[in-house]
Amino acid sequence: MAKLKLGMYWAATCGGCDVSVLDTHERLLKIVEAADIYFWPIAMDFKYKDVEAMEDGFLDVCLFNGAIRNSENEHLAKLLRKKSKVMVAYGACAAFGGIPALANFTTREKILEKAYKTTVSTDNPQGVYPQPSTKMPEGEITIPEFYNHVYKLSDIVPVEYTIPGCPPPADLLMTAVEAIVTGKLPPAGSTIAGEKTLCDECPLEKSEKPVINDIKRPFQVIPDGKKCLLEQGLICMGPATRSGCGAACIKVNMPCRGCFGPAKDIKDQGAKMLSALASIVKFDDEQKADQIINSMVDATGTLYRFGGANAILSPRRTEGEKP
Amino acid sequence: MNKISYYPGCTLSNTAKNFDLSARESMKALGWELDELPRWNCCGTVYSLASDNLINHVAPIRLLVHTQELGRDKLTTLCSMCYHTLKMSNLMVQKDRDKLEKINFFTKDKDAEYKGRVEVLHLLEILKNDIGFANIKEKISRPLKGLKLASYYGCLLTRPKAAAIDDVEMPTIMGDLINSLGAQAVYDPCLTECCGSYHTVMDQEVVADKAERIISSAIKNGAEAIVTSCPLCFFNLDERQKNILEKTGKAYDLPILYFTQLLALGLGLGPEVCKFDLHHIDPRPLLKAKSII
Amino acid sequence: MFEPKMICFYCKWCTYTGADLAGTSRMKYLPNGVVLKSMCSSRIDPQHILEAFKKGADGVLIGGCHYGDCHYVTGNQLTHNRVAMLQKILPDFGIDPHRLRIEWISAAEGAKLVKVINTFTEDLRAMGPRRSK
Amino acid sequence: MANAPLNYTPVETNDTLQLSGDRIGDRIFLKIEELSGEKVFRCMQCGSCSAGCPMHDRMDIAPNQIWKLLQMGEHEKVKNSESIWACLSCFTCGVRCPKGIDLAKVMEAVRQLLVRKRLDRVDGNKIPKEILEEVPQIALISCLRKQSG
Amino acid sequence: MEKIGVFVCHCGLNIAGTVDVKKVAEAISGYRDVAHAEEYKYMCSDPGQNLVIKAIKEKGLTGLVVAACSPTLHETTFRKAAQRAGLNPYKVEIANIREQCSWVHDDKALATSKAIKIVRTMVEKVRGDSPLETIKVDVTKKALVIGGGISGIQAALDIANSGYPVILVERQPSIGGHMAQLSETFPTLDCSQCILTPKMVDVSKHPNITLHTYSEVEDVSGYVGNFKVRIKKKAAYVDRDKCTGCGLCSEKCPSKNNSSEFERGMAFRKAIYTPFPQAVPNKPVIDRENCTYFQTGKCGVCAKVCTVGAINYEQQDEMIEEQVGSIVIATGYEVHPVSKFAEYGYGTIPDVIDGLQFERMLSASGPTEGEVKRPSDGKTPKEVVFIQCAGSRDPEKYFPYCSKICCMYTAKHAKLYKHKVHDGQPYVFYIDIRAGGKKYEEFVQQAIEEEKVVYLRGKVSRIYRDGDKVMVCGEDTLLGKKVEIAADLVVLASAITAQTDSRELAQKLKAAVDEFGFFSEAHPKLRPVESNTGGFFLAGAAQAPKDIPEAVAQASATAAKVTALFSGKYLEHEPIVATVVEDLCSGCRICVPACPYGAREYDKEKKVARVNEVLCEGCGACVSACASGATQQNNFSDQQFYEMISTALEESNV
Repeated sequence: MAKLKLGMYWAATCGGCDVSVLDTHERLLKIVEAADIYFWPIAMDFKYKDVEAMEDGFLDVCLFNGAIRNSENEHLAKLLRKKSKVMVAYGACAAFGGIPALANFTTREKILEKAYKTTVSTDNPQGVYPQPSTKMPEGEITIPEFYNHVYKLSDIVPVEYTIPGCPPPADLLMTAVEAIVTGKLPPAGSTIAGEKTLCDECPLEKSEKPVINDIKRPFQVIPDGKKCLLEQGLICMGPATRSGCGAACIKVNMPCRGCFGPAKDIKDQGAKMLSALASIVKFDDEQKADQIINSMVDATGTLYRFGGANAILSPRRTEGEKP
Repeated sequence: MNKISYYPGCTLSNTAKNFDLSARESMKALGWELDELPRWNCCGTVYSLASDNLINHVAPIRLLVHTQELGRDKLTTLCSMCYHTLKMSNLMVQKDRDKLEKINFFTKDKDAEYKGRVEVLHLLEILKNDIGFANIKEKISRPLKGLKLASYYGCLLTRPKAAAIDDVEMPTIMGDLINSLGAQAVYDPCLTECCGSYHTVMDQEVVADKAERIISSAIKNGAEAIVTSCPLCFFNLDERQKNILEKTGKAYDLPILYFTQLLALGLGLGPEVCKFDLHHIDPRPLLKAKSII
Repeated sequence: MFEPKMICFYCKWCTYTGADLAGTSRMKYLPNGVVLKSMCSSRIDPQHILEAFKKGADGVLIGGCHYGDCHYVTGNQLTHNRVAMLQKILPDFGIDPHRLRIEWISAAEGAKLVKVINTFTEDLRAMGPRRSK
Repeated sequence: MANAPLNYTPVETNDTLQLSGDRIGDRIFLKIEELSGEKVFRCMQCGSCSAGCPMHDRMDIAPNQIWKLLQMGEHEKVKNSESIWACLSCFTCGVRCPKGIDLAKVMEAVRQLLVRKRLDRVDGNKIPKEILEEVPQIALISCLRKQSG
Repeated sequence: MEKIGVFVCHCGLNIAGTVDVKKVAEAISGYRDVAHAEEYKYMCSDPGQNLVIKAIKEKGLTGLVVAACSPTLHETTFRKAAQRAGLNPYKVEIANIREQCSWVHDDKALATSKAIKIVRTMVEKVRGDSPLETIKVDVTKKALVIGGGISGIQAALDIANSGYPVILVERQPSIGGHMAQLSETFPTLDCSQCILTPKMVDVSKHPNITLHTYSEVEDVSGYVGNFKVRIKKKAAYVDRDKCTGCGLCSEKCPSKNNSSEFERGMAFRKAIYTPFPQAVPNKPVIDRENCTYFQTGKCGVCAKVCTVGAINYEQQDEMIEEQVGSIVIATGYEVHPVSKFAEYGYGTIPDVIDGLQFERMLSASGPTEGEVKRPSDGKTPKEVVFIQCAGSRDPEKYFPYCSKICCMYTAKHAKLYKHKVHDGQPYVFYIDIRAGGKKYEEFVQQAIEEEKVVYLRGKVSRIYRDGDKVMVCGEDTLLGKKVEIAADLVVLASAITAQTDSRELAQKLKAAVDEFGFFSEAHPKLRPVESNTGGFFLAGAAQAPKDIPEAVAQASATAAKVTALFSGKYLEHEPIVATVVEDLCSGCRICVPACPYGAREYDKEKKVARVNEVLCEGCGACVSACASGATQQNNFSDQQFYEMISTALEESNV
């Protein structure tokens, strides 16, 4: 069998996904054995023209990580889509928008203002913002345009598979590679992870009837290591998050933040978690319930930490503001 | 010495000096100073019931502003009418921020804005809750032994429910105080009947009627004097005995006392703080008969 | 005039029956809402509400039984919690939380239902169309 | 027309109330509700306000009848009554009302309708000197506050 | 592919007057999956139903939408019709275009376009509906009756007489309830004890009735047809099998100053006692709190005098477990105590009593042996004032509702008082007289005409003690005059309230109570004796204030319901329940607290949450709570909601 032709690209992301490939340790050799890497900017020197030069559908698989944040991201997504037979949204950012998509709850103006004007370390007396194109003596130079909205990969191009996680655990990557190599691919559109939600893998003990009496933030409690974190008042996204990570965070006493995205039949991870949470908030007393609900700090950011580009509603600042 | 802001009101500074002085002196004996507001105005005497008459609430609210300016959060008063007006106006603006804003608009030229955090208390409430009747009992040097007294609350100390200092139908606060002074409180079913109030200006006859009913009921239940907390009740029950005599020929001669006068006597203060000369029915013979003075 | 589109989720036992009562009493109200019935208001998933907004609803009304009077004992309390939480996060999605309203309307309160629908419609008219749909 | 001579003095006869939907819940009614903040139709005519009223004997219209007349649109009768002036705002009716409505507020509202048109009950200038000297200040002020504009 | 038929009803002009039904039918006929659309004048009529049946058969329809009146009226009608034509009844939905469209809108164009939207959403719902079968459940043919007052007695006897075993639980030492305390009953004035006692004896002798007195229901689990009940039999310290009921122990017991509950505090009883002479069972219990032996360890007189050795100080509470198929709640009422009335002296005036105390006074077996004597000094009262609506019809301070029976029993009290004290004068203060019942109005009129009872229309403002008299300050609103009566005795017709602990019982049973603690019926008109929760039936004043005939009638009605439940081989349960896809469930258990019926359980073996279909009432709370999508509700799935929402918001091109 011919060796697979593999491409990897990073868009708006932290780079962790690329690093996660290295987490396979010696199993990396197995990947290299099965596949030739034709494009991987973080590791090897390629130019865009190298990609442009490929025939359409040249790559067998493209692992695309990172969200679509600017015009360059979009351009590359479309380009790689054309050049790849199978497009994989690799990691939470490509899959659901991820951390970059938290920006969707604010505006481009506010982000630029913060980054270029109001941070303590900023020194920008003229208040200059980066411009997509600038005239210089040498001619006009352009940089990618910063979008007002962060998109997940599938908003821009069709995607065959999703490997979620921030970053995806090495095991999942290996599962995917094996599936590709052996040709035992699940139907297109599948997510390569667990079917159930995280509670299935979670080692902590739950009571028969979970109830929350108050909501706490992780720094406020030292979890006892045995009891369900949700019942200890920490917002653990476990019930609304797809399994497959082996409860990695929980095992180090951190509540799940939801980087594996929603379960199979769920449209909106945040809304579902909200509903679940509201169902176990002590609810026989209206006032007390409201108190608990109101004590939640940054509800949206917590519930949509990774799903900012994957919610039913497209996040848009306050009503009336321009998108 | 504990200090509490005190609003005497117009009548206590004039015709009811006996009430005012006995209160100040007794409180002093209990280790409390009634600290008169440095600036004060008439409270308006009645709480305006019409929903749009906001201007009438300016006067009482201004008093609360003065209290607030002193950095105090409690204001006490003795006269039932003042108490009621201040208490009700205060409750109204605490409940309705919109109205508070409008009233502040009136007052803010000269005074600060009222924040709504002052509590209006009747002196009886302070005696009961802050000092405690048991503590008062301990400080009594001259128990008022053998004195049978009917408490008379009138309308405004217990009605409406929001302003009530005690149970609406069966208040006992004054009776409890009387008992702790060593006197004997007798039950009088007329304890919250109205005395006729300001009708005393236009219609002395009706007030005499009401007063007679209250006085005769007290006597029937064995009272030797009636204790009250309101200068108008006091006047109607005391002074109008003259009219009862004119009208019916009956001389009840039942002394009417302020609860603070009794407190003063119990605490061993001299009768001079009680200014018994301001009474129409002189209580001194009764008090002498019981060897209290 | 701007005619807002509303989705009205009614529970079968109280609000739906209250709406029937408004009908049998021939009370009139504005026709902007389409009613979707569920057994209990607690069946209304926050996802349904978001979906309604996504598909262009200008307002979503949830009608349930009064507190303590729920046909399913505690269902409406759950609904209250979910709606309260959802209202907290709606502004982050560019939706005025007043576009989501929860009302307890009993089977006997046809008149209340009429009032709620009319005032809600009026309020939505005043708010105008949603900027981002 | 000739009438047979009677050997007793006839009492004043009662007039029939001609009710009209125009007056029931009319502008004046609404004004009274607004000023008092009370819902007049909440009254169910149990009569407990009258039963406890200390000034009942000075009233030409019993307290519960005031509610009834207002419900029937007969505001004029209420305005012309002695009762509204007799009411002392002692709040006995209010604390015992099973429906929690306060007649004292309604009485005040009707008084306000009148005194705002300068139809004062008491003229402060005409109070005799000996009374002015005799009564406590609070009696005078409250009297004027309640009975004049 | 689905083939859906849509049938639009004119309902005469009720719908067709405002909605253009032709246009609705036309507009829907091209809609996705709609295979048939027609309109007809009266769809619910026989010819209308035949149209439906015909279309199902001829066109092989797989689903049905009837656009007509509210589903509460004819959903069942059309589901049955569909069933007759071989279509699963759960594939039938009603589009409510009458109550929620034609009747509430005026504008024909708007109403028509809204009707089309409504019909479309229902087509979407039917597309997603699954054919369902009702759930069948076995029935334990044994009933539990809680409460041994007249309602409980009647219900128990009726069920037992139908041949089913009954367990009757009563928390007092004897059955009989409040009716046993009454003297004579309106409007016939027959003696309460005389008509009640035979029934009490019947209960004790009935082979199908197991009687547990001095017992309380501790816990109920399970569901309609199969309840598991735990009953606590409180220790009576008397072996009831040995005891012969001779009464010697009570006679000799030295502790005698214990206030008698049965006499409502107007007499004393011993520490070992039967509440009243006709008690069933007529065997005593020891009141531990007041027993010298239990308090000091000395005495033991009862044990010494008992000839059969029935006294057992070591007796313990006993737990009994029973399986029953249905439960009758007949826990009765309480009377709002005199001590709660501020304006009536907070119970400090001894000659102010409540109606039940007056009943005891009138009763020949009561503390005064039927003579009217006032509590303060035992004198015969000459002026007696009865105050109706004491606490009732008073939303501000007490209870907003009418206690219903006071008008009648007060008239009876006044009448009986006159029978006993010929020269006495009764007065009755009332707000309205509510005597709607057979021979009731006549009874009240008789009291006025024949006994010269003075009825005063008005509420008493205040009463107070004045020497040895009780001053009553009232108003006669008909005269517009204040009324004062110096009474010797005042009887308050105190509000009838729910049992003070009815909420706790309701929680144990998982049945609903209203804001006042009365048990809620499933439907105020059409299901007045059923509780919302399956298998519970309500008898007597536990549901609302009731007089004896009403209580008995309702008790018999519950018996009919219980026997109907027992008559079939199975129970049928609505299949609109929650379901779980076990492959998707992670066992997070968030659904468990969301369920008010305990129908969601965690399966420890499989590590998934399950639905107990029989307990599930189909509210869907757990479905919304389930964040994994493993739980759905039959015919109310998320997918159906999404489709309906989109359809409802589509711009309709009409």
